[in-house]
Amino acid sequence: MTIQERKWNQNGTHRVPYWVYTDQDIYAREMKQVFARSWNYVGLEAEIPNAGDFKRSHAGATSVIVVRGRDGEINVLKNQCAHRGLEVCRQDYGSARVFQCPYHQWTYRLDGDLSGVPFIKGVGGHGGMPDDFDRKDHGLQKLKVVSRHGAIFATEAEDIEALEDYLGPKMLKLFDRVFTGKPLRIVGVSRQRIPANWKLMFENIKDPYHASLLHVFLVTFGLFRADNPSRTEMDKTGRHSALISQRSANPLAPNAATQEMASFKEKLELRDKRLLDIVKEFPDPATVVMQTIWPNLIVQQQANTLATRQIVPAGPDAFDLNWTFFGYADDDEAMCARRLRHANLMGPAGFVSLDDSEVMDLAQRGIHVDPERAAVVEMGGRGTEDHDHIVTETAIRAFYGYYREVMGL
Amino acid sequence: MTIQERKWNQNGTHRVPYWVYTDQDIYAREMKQVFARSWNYVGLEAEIPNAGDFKRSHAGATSVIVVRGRDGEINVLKNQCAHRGLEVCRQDYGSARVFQCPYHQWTYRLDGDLSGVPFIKGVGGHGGMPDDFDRKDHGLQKLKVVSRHGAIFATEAEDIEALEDYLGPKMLKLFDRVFTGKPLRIVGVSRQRIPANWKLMFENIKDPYHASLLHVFLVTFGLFRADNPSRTEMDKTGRHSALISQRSANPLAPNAATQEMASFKEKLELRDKRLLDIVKEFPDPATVVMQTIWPNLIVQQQANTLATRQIVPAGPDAFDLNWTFFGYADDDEAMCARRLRHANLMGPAGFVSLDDSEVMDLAQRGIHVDPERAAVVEMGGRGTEDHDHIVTETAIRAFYGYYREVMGL
Amino acid sequence: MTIQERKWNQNGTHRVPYWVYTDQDIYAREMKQVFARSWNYVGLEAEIPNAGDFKRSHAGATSVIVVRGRDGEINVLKNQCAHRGLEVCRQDYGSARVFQCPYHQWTYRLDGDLSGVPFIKGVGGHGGMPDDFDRKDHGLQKLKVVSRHGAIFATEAEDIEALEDYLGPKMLKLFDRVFTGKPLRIVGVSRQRIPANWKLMFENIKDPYHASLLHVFLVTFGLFRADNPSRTEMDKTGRHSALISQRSANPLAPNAATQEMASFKEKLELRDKRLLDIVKEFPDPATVVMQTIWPNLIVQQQANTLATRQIVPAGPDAFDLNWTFFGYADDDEAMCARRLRHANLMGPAGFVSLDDSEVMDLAQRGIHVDPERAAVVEMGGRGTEDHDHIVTETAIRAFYGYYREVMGL
Amino acid sequence: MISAMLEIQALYSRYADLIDEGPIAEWPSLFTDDAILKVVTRENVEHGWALALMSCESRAAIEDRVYAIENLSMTIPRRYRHLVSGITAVPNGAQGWNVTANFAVFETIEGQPTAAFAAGRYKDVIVREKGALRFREKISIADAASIKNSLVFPL
Amino acid sequence: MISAMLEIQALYSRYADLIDEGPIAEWPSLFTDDAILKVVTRENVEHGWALALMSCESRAAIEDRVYAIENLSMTIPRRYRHLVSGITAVPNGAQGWNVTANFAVFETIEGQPTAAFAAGRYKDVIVREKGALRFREKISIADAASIKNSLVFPL
Amino acid sequence: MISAMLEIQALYSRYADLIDEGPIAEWPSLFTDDAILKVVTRENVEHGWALALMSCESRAAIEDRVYAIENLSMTIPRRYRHLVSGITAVPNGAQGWNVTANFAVFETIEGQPTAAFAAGRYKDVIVREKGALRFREKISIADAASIKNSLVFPL
Ligand code: FES
Ligand code: FES
Ligand code: FES
Ligand SMILES: [Fe+3]
Ligand SMILES: [Fe+3]
Ligand SMILES: [Fe+3]
Repeated sequence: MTIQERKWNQNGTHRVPYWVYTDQDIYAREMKQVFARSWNYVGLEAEIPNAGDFKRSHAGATSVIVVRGRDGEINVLKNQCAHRGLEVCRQDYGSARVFQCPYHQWTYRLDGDLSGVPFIKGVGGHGGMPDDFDRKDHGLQKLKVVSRHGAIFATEAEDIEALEDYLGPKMLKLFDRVFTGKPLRIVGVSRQRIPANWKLMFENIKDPYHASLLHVFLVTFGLFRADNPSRTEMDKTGRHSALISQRSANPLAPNAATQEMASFKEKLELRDKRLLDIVKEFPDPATVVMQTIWPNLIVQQQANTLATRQIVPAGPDAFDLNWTFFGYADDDEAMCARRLRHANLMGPAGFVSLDDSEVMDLAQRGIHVDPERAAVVEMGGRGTEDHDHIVTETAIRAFYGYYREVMGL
Repeated sequence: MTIQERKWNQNGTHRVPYWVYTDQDIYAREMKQVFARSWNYVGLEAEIPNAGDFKRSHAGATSVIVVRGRDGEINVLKNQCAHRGLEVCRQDYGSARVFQCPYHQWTYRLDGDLSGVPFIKGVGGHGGMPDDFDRKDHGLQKLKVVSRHGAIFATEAEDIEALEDYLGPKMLKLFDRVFTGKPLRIVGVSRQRIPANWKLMFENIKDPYHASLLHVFLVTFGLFRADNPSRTEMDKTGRHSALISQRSANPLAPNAATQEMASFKEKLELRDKRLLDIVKEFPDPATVVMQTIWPNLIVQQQANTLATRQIVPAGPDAFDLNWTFFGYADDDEAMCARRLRHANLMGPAGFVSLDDSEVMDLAQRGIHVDPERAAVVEMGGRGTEDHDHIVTETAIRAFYGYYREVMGL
Repeated sequence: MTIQERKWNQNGTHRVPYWVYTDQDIYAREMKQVFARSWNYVGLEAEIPNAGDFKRSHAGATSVIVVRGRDGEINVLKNQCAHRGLEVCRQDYGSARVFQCPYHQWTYRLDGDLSGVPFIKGVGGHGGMPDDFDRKDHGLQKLKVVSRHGAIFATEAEDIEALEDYLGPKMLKLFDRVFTGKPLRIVGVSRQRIPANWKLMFENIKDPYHASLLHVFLVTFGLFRADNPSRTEMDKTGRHSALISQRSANPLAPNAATQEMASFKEKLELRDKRLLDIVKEFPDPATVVMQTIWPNLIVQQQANTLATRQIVPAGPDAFDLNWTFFGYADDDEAMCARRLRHANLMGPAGFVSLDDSEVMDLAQRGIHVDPERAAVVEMGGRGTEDHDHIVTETAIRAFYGYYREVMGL
Repeated sequence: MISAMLEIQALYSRYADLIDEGPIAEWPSLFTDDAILKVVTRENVEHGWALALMSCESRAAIEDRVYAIENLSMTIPRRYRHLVSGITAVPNGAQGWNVTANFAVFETIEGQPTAAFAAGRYKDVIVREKGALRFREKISIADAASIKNSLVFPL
Repeated sequence: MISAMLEIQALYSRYADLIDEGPIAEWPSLFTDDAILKVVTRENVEHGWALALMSCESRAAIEDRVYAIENLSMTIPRRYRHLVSGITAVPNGAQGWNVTANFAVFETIEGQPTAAFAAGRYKDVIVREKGALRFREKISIADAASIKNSLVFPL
Repeated sequence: MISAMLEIQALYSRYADLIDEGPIAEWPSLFTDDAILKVVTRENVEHGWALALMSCESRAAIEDRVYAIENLSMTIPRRYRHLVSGITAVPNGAQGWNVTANFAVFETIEGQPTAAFAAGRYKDVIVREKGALRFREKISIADAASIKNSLVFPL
């Protein structure tokens, strides 16, 4: 079926047709209309602290180099030699004075400008580049870059609004809650290749409904539960969202709500209690904030584990999830140890997030079982407004509202 | 080339164009016009003897759950949660009181009805499903089911004829020869992923011509040979067929026919003769009956090994072949041991069927060598009538006659 | 994007759009308009010295059998049974009196003629092929074959010019420089699956610009250097080319040119000097000649290592590279040992060619980073004339000039 | 015990070598006359289903299987490569050992790259017979329920 | 030394068996009370980043992890298969050994073929405690930076 | 014999470790001065073709190869991981051993998952020289005819 024949029959987004997760043409359109026109998260400044430090990253599915120039500014460059197209950068992290393509040693400055072309004038009067060849026309392609409090975003869109406006006041405030401007400290990175459509990752985080049911860990220890004081908030476009919740005072008490949670296990107790030795570190009472930022970022604060998760689409049926766990430069030794311990909750083997990678796998498989059907997204109604609770799929509906708009579906 | 441009140039089916084995659009059309409109074999009742027992199976390429309800009836349900699409069933076999989707614990009865939706009324007055949300609209999709003498078939087609009519009198009789209604006993299952188009499996079994030539085992021990008394029969549509043959009285005697069989080895003798210690167990003189039932089943009786083979297409270039070996509940110990021994002939390592999986691999590879050509299917003429011998490809031609019709080719 | 929408915007070929390396439709058109209409190299006669000897090879991406008939003539046959399409040949090398398809034992003479069809007349009066079935119509498909001085070429094109005209006088002369007509001796074969478009292999060999920069081995030991006396030559169509160079008299002296080569390492010295113990064996002063012959052959003479490299496309994103290293039948023992030693420079682990397989991998990856861009191929100008130096990409431009023509792009 | 362990390891090496490098015709000599050989999938084991991919109830039957591999079956040329790890031998009272180990088998089909073919578990019984250690039971349990096309050699 | 080596090898066999064949509930008994268990990727090791995929600072924490695997996590049924090679033990002066080895782990998810899941390096410390050899430190370093979906069991 | 076997196994461990973990510059020290190192494909062996993917006729040549790997070649960063199984040593009369073993090598390219790269057979000669066991001949025979792009390190 061609993309022209694809029709999103319903008004609203309380139904999501399964072909948005499987169709190759939809995927191709997403690359152009979702990722190329948005601010893409590409990394943290703390990953590349010194001039010349670089990381290989992705803006959407596009391989880019994120590098700190000699002036300390961050450059984001497409990882494609201007000569005959090689990936110039072959390492995930490194430090360099220039980027040199191995094939013919064209050399690029850290800002992407082409500085050297061997034999540009020929050898012994022979060969060389044409007289009108101008190195200025042949740099690495540069993306527009902004860093806010240490988090780096880049875009191919020339005319995009400022990041602050892009986030909007509500989301900016939550973003700044974690990215306060204090220097960050990298705890480490985890990477997963998840066999599911990239949008299922966003749905997962925009879906507080599941958290109370799927995650025994969260539920039993009251880290996140349907009866906890909670809010589900969006920016005005609906593309970004945040789930904000507060740990139960008495996590172990069963009540009416827990009766509906098959996953609730009353008697669970840890043998090594340090895993949940949580220290309050933010001024507000929220104990967990999961923020999703269109089109490729999750900012997570759960217990004392802080992380960004970058989504890199890899075809309709897979994406890479790159986690960067971080703390603050002024963390004391106990907090360093605590963040490491709490990291057991997250990542490919996380006590909590392991459940999520498994359900995403099952979702993608199940969607293929009958791709003519549609998801039913009606928990908490059919609207897209903020909710002061988490028994809702409103943030998913809001996400697809904006998605339909930019995708022209 | 688009499917519209695909032309089956010849009248009749003594030529089969190779693009029916390789084209992605043909494959997509097969899913809709072959598999979704037919009775698909999904398993044996003996695999799920008790209420709540289930197996994961496929109708065509569609993942389904085959489950015995509390009432003892068999249900066949699409393996796709009605909420957001997860595969609800994650095990090949099991036993359950309900099916619970792990994501949000929507719970389905064994007949597919949605019985539980956590927080359907919200939590503490918050959230919940819309008032007009009716669980009756959100069950697992149910297929139409029929079980004949312990063999289970399912279909998505509402208006399909009864299985007995679907099989027709000749094929029904042969089917009932093995599935007499006596209780069955599962001997075990074998599974293969064969890198070939699913239709090549049917051709293989509908092709007695090869059996006399490819299989040294069959030939030398006279289990199946061109000069044995044999018949090739079809139902009136041509979609089903059976090869019926009788073991040679004196299997080892070479004669005019064996001279044409390069594979004949006169002196072969087994060191452990129990492998071919065959006991007559059917009233008729046939010693081998291989029945193919459109669109995904082979019923095999060869020596004392009985098995169904289910074909699960996996794209134009591969299919899964799931063997279920069985006997009868009243098999004595010697017969149990015999069936196990004879199973050495069959499956992925079978003395006989190993040759077949290898030639199917070679066929798919060879078809890709020049996909513009066509198979020449003229042994035994160009017609599609029954033959009282096995030096014929008539059953293949008959199969493609019906195939052209339903595929509109 | 459909192939019809693909536009090669520039005149000339100093820009090569990246979609020629990635597009599935372009690949399909190449199979028909590049490979099926050209002389494809399929092997050396020395690989199949005796009657009945065969090798499995490829003409373009088409699996073929190259076999020496009883008369000593070479036949090239499509590896597809005329009956129902199996690959008849399952071995890379072997010796046979006939080819027998395993499925129904149809038997083909070494020239491809169908000699045997079991049960062609039926068995005991039953079955058999129709009366008008003529074995003459059902041989293996034969390609047109020519062998020049021991190198075998084949084509599906009926009306193609003679190989000598196809090569043209300049290329023929260089071809005959190595293939003098002296009997050859096989040293061995190496095979690589390279994850890059097949055209990148040709570009690599048609690109002397990189050799001076990428290959430290070549540069430091003066085996190939921008300041060596060199020529870049094409036939009149531009489809074939050769790079001809002469080793530096004093390889280790740094000079103006080496200053531009980041890869130059002045002090490098081998511990086992036999690796570069080169003996002059051709009458001309050239020490290296790398010839590319459209559409799938590289003939290499570098030091005392002689090899053909056959390119077998495997989709837009990969190709197999099959190296056949050879010498002459009259090589003495020292020369045999020397060729083996020099072979360390080449192949999947070659001191030189290892760099090339790595850059081709990087090129294909990088091309996918932004497939809307184009390669900039301007070293040595924008024309396609011969050059008496190697600071040029002229041979690449010439190649794409012919490519645009035959591809209609 | 130490030298017995080395001897047992040597038997496993020879078992693999005779499949991978040949001559496979000598491979049955590693079994006792009354040996049982089964190649099964875990799926069948877990369900208590007796079905085997290969099942031999005597060395004679093992010889038949080897004869068929070499002479009767039509197979695309290929080679297996066994890796065995964690050999653990427990004396079984009957002057033999119950031995377990993990295995992985790689397959290389002519003209194709090497690929992981199967992994699983050996559950064997070894005895000393006529001066040499031999398998009285060799049960190879493949972890996956499905075989990649054909199982040509034993695991 | 020879018998110590065999004993160390046996510990590695048992480590793998209890993960691959179970019961995994017994697996924590192979560790000392104060044992450290880490499953990490080489990427983090090379950057000096402390992050682990699994990190336990005591046998109690290892028991918690095993309990979660068996009781708390929602996972698609699967099985790991460990192969260990090149076990090298160097006495460390503290009545124990620093032990290194290479490992490969194959994964078989129900309904899917066996596939290579991870390969990497063990860097361990083994001591004798209460009569048996146990891990005081078990550091499994995966070569790849990325995990194929989920890491359900330890490497 | 038992301690010799352990010593031989240790040589194989060290061979793999110096490739997989480094420093590879020390790897040539495992060879005698006159050592022969060849990495070949079975296809060439079976045809009697002498061609090797890597061929060194002396330790000096091995050092050249290692130097090139570390300093001269342009390669995408990667790591190999060796697993060796079934080491079998037969004394060869010349105060050494003919040793065979099966190997599998996994490759992890930076930014990519771990994948099976090669499997095959070692056919080696080991001697004692200057107090240590060393390879006089190291022949690594890959089962597959084709290499996945590049062969950067020895097998
Ligand atoms: S491709 Fe990068 S320098 Fe030529
Ligand atoms: S997806 Fe199944 S319950 Fe939500
Ligand atoms: S397919 Fe080749 S003989 Fe029938
Ligand atoms: Fe979750
Ligand atoms: Fe057959
Ligand atoms: Fe080169």
